[in-house]
Amino acid sequence: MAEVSVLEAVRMALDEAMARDERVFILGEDVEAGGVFRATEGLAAKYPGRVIDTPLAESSIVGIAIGAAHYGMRPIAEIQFADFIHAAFDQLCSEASRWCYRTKGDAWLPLVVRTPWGGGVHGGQHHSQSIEAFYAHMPGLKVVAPSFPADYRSLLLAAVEDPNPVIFLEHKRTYRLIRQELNGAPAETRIGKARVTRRGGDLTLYAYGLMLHECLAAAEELAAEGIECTVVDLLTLRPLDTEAVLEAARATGKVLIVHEDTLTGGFGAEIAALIAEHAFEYLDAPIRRLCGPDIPPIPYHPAMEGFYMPDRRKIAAAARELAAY
Amino acid sequence: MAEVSVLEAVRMALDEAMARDERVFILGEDVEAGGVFRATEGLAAKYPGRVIDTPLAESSIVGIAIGAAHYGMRPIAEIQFADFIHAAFDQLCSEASRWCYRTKGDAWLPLVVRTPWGGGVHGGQHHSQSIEAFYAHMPGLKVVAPSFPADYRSLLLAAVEDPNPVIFLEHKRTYRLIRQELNGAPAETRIGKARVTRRGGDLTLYAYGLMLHECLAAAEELAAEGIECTVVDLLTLRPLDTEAVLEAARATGKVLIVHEDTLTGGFGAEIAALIAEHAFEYLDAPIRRLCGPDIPPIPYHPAMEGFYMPDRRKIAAAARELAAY
Amino acid sequence: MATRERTRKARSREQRHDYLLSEAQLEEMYYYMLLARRLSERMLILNRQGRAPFVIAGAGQEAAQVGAAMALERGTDYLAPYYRDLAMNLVFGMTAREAMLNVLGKRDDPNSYGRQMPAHWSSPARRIVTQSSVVATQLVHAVGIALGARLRGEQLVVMACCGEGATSRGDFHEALNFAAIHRLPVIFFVENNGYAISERTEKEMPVPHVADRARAYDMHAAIVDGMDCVAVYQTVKPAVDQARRGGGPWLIEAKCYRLWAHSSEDDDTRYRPRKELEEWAKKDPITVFRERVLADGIFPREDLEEIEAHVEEEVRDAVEWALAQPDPAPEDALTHVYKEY
Amino acid sequence: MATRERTRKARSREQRHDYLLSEAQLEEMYYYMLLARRLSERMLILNRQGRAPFVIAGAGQEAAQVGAAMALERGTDYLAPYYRDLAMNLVFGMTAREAMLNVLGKRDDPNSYGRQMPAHWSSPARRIVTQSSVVATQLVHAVGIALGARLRGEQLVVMACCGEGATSRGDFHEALNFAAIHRLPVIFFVENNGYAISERTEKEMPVPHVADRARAYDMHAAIVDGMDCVAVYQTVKPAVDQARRGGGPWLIEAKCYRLWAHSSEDDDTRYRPRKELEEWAKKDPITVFRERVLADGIFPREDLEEIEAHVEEEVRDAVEWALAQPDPAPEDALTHVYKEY
Ligand SMILES: Cc1ncc(C[n+]2csc(CCOP(=O)(O)OP(=O)(O)O)c2C)c(N)n1
Ligand SMILES: Cc1ncc(C[n+]2csc(CCOP(=O)(O)OP(=O)(O)O)c2C)c(N)n1
Ligand SMILES: [Mg+2]
Ligand SMILES: [Mg+2]
Repeated sequence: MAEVSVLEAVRMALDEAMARDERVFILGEDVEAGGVFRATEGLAAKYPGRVIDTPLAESSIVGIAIGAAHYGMRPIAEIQFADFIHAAFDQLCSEASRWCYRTKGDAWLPLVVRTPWGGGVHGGQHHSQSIEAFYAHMPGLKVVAPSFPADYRSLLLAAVEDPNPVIFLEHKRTYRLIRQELNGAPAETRIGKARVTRRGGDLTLYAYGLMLHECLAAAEELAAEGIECTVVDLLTLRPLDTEAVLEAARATGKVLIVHEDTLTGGFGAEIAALIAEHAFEYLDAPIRRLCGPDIPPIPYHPAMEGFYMPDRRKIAAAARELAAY
Repeated sequence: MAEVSVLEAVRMALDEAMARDERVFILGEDVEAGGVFRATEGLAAKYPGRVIDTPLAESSIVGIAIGAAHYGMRPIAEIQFADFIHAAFDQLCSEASRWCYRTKGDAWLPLVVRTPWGGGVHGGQHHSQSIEAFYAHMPGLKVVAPSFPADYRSLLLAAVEDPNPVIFLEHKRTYRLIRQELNGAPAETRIGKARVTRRGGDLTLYAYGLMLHECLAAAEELAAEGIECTVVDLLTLRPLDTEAVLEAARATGKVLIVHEDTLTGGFGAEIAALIAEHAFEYLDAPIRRLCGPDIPPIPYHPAMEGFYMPDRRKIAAAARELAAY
Repeated sequence: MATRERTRKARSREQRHDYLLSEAQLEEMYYYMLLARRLSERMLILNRQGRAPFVIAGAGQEAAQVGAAMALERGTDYLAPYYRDLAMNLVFGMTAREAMLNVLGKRDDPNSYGRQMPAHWSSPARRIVTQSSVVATQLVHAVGIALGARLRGEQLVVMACCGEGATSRGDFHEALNFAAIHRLPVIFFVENNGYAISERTEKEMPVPHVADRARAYDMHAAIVDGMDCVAVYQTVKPAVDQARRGGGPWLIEAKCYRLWAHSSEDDDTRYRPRKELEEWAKKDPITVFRERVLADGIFPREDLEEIEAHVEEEVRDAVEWALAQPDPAPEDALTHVYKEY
Repeated sequence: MATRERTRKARSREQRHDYLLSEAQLEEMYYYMLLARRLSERMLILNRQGRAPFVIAGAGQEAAQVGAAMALERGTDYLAPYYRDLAMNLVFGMTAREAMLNVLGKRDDPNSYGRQMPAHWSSPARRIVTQSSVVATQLVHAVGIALGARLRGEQLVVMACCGEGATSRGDFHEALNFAAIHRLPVIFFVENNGYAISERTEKEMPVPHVADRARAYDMHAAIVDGMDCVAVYQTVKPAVDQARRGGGPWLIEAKCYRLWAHSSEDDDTRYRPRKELEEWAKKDPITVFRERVLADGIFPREDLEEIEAHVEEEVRDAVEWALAQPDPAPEDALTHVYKEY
């Protein structure tokens, strides 16, 4: 089998999920024509009536998916860009997140909301943002943000099978950039599990999405200098694999948390707080975060975008400093 | 001057702001009749035409306030309960937060969004929530959450004068509960400043809103046992007074962060992360957070609500443990 | 249950009216309206006694609710109610005891097991859809249920309810737009009680009738006197039948009135003239119904009195029973954040 | 500027048509439509050359845009445009050079200084309101501006623009509802180009015309041929005048067509039949306008050619000049998160 891109992995998973289970259907803007990133290409023809173009109205895309999931279907809603999910914040946080809780399990929502996120594509203020911190803060939601094609495939299938609402984040910069031979590739099939992608004794890097790849590149560079990094691919942000997070921190004593999202109140703060509480005795250095600066993300011009985005160079620099601490 | 409740302080500030500046007006649901908490009582009669009932539509309440602020007015929008602000998440995060940034200061929004938040009033799932973490994560917004009447008054006036969008959080449980003689009371007039409300060398408690009062009560109890606490009233969550946060942590070496909101990804994570990075060398113990459990907040029944809410007893217990570390 | 017996008795009498309803159904109407009202009254008393922190009720809207709910097929159709719809839920099978568990936030309240405020209904088995306090969100859920049923090939109708105030929200527009595009079998049933808390409808909408809003979607619409249970049924039933056959969604506006304050927290004297209230109180849907069926000679007075006695007893039993039921344990708060699988 | 001279010249000629527009205005129309088109063409070329990462344009919608914008009072009225409205912005005073700075994300682009994607307009001095990529949010801002002006006692009109796809969003409903309740002077100008990216209007709405949506608000509405600049002006102008006098808001739908793909990222062959495109291309608003004024003998051909030459030169100059302007420095990203005071 040839190498598969992130985008192809997503499309494969959608196809498999629809083939497997008649209850699965897709709704969203432009999905019949294949979607603006072509993630649903070919599916409308293959599964007639099960790929449904919606009006341009995100709150209802999620709300209708909620209703259909409650009824017993397994909707996969696509939000065209993660930046536009905010109109559905109310439906996700006030409704979907607590459907099961408020009925004490009498009702539940096997619901997936897929959406492309992240910067590095010159998308400017509203086609670049990281949204994970908002939704990973909400108990009752699950938030998945893979990095490798094999995980995209397996975790999207897992999300469809999960009886809970899952926000499935697809890093749009990696759609075509990251490829992987699926045969034999490690693939996490359980939502809620992180993976140690690389082991090294000097410090731990935590990341997800595009940044995971930047961390791996930085780790490679650092290894050449004799600095050995553990790299943790978080995969699921909620529920977080706290054991994996803490274990790595305890093993290396130094940690660097990386994300594209802005620093203050970003998801990295939670990782830092967890470690500062539960791995405190093992720490040999301050907990470092390398994140987007605190500006409304992300400026359009490539020069400013590059300035905003963390990357392998900045990661390596921060890691070097930390290793020397 | 007699003691003034939080609610009266808010009403006084609204009155003063309207008297001072003709551009100030109020819009929201039921505000003409005084609002469900009576914060705007009497103002519609006193300032004819400047207190405007809106339809039940939060996105437009904020969006219309944005337009009016852009035009040069100074709108104060009321969202009846913080739990209902989420329909305006898009308007707040995609628009208001970046109006100034995306025009590089050519345009700006002197806009205040007031809203009652917090638990302890048997409000159940949608009349109890903490929303600060979502909005304090967004650069370009300011988030203010006072605890004492004098600060409510002075900071609401400051919010009205601020040319930036300010989310002004009023803890509804304290509306009538907390009273203060305003004459001579310390009143913070600058958004972005925290206050050390009590000084003690053993550990620092961080809080805001109702929890600040619970922390003070716990500190009192602990003092009787010989445990001396510093209590930091954060007042503004964004922009955060990081210096004050770090100074207290450095001085005491032990910290306990308290909030009502759910633990994971709550605002306390940011406080913890800051301290773990910038006061690391001074720490004598793990950074502790005492927060709501990770369930969709907040269950209705008083027994479960009490279980959910942090309070002076739980704070004192956690502080005792920390002091003994 | 006593009602069932009466129902059978009534059915045997010959029809001598033009209500297009059997006498059994008319009895049912009276029974449910009265039960809802009496339950609500008791809830308010419990609130004043400090035993129920919060009460929100549908007094004045019982005719609208019962007439509409009876037009649905219980067991098949879905109900996405709003907080005032106690009477609808009773029609859909919720018992008086359950309603009392609900207002007390008891451990075994099937609506939310003490997790939500009272009057946030749920009963999946009865096809009553859980809802939050956030108004209008349920309208979109209803559309999703109808879409799901369409995809699976099940013929059913979904009734989504809200107040007129809720129709100003974006979700209302998005729900109606989608339902109309796909001609889904959804009945949007709006109980226009003239107020959204303190705000009169003039502040909420630029049109005299909520039903006018349907024009933006070329949607079937009807306005009905919501104080007249029979009229409501007669309006909603054909709409439900037509929607079931694929005729597309409806917006039905029931003109009614909120006879009480917004909730136990509200003081409506601040904004509502007593005179207006008194005028409307004369149209109380339950007394009007009673007088009318008596005047039309549908039932002998004893039949009504029998229902009334039965309702009194049912409510008394429900209160007593529910008060004795266990409260949730504090740590019950922790379960079911996620569905296990 | 050369146009101004021609304008004066034109004014001196006697009126010999029924356009209800001076010849100066007609020249202006042609000039702005053409300038917008030629600028957009050059933007696409810059995109293909790798110099502009993203282009989104209004080809096919120039008549609608210019006709509508010219009906406003520049300096007094507010424009809340959407991304396709380059031509409107030109009418409101944006220069060709500024438009080119914008598409290149240059440091001195007055729209957003390289912070937003291109075609996110802003110019407070010209009363052009900043907007995001999130469609329909600007409709509510427009209502707020109108409310602010009403409170301050300034008489002005706000024009809020969007595509037909945007009218499905909740914010559209909330904006129209509020504007109609308060009879605010807002013109909701919808450029219905038949598509929301790949979706035809049938998937977006249950009514044939966006204008039908106005009925839910008892709002004045009009449909106009958006390929005819004169007709658009003649429709919008009286509406603007009436709104200015306190007559309440309008919803005006201009039927037009997107002659190009959605954006430089879009491949419209996936969903749009070439035949349809060809049919519409024949109605290109610029060529149609040109032929018509020539046929009606409004201007001598040389006048038009003079405008065309002028536009060519203006665009050439703008591109050359803008390319030579400085890019933002990387750390420019950090400023103006908050307004200092
Ligand atoms: C989104 C949202 N905003 C505000 C509220 C607070 N609130 C509860 S009921 C209500 C009025 C609702 O009026 P209407 O829809 O007419 O229903 P009624 O109460 O009159 O039956 C308001 C403003 C809410 N529950 N949800
Ligand atoms: C809230 C939101 N959802 C999705 C998008 C992505 N998007 C950009 S333009 C567009 C179609 C808009 O169609 P229409 O309003 O008809 O305007 P047109 O592009 O046809 O001029 C979509 C879906 C967006 N910008 N904003
Ligand atoms: Mg009402
Ligand atoms: Mg369009």
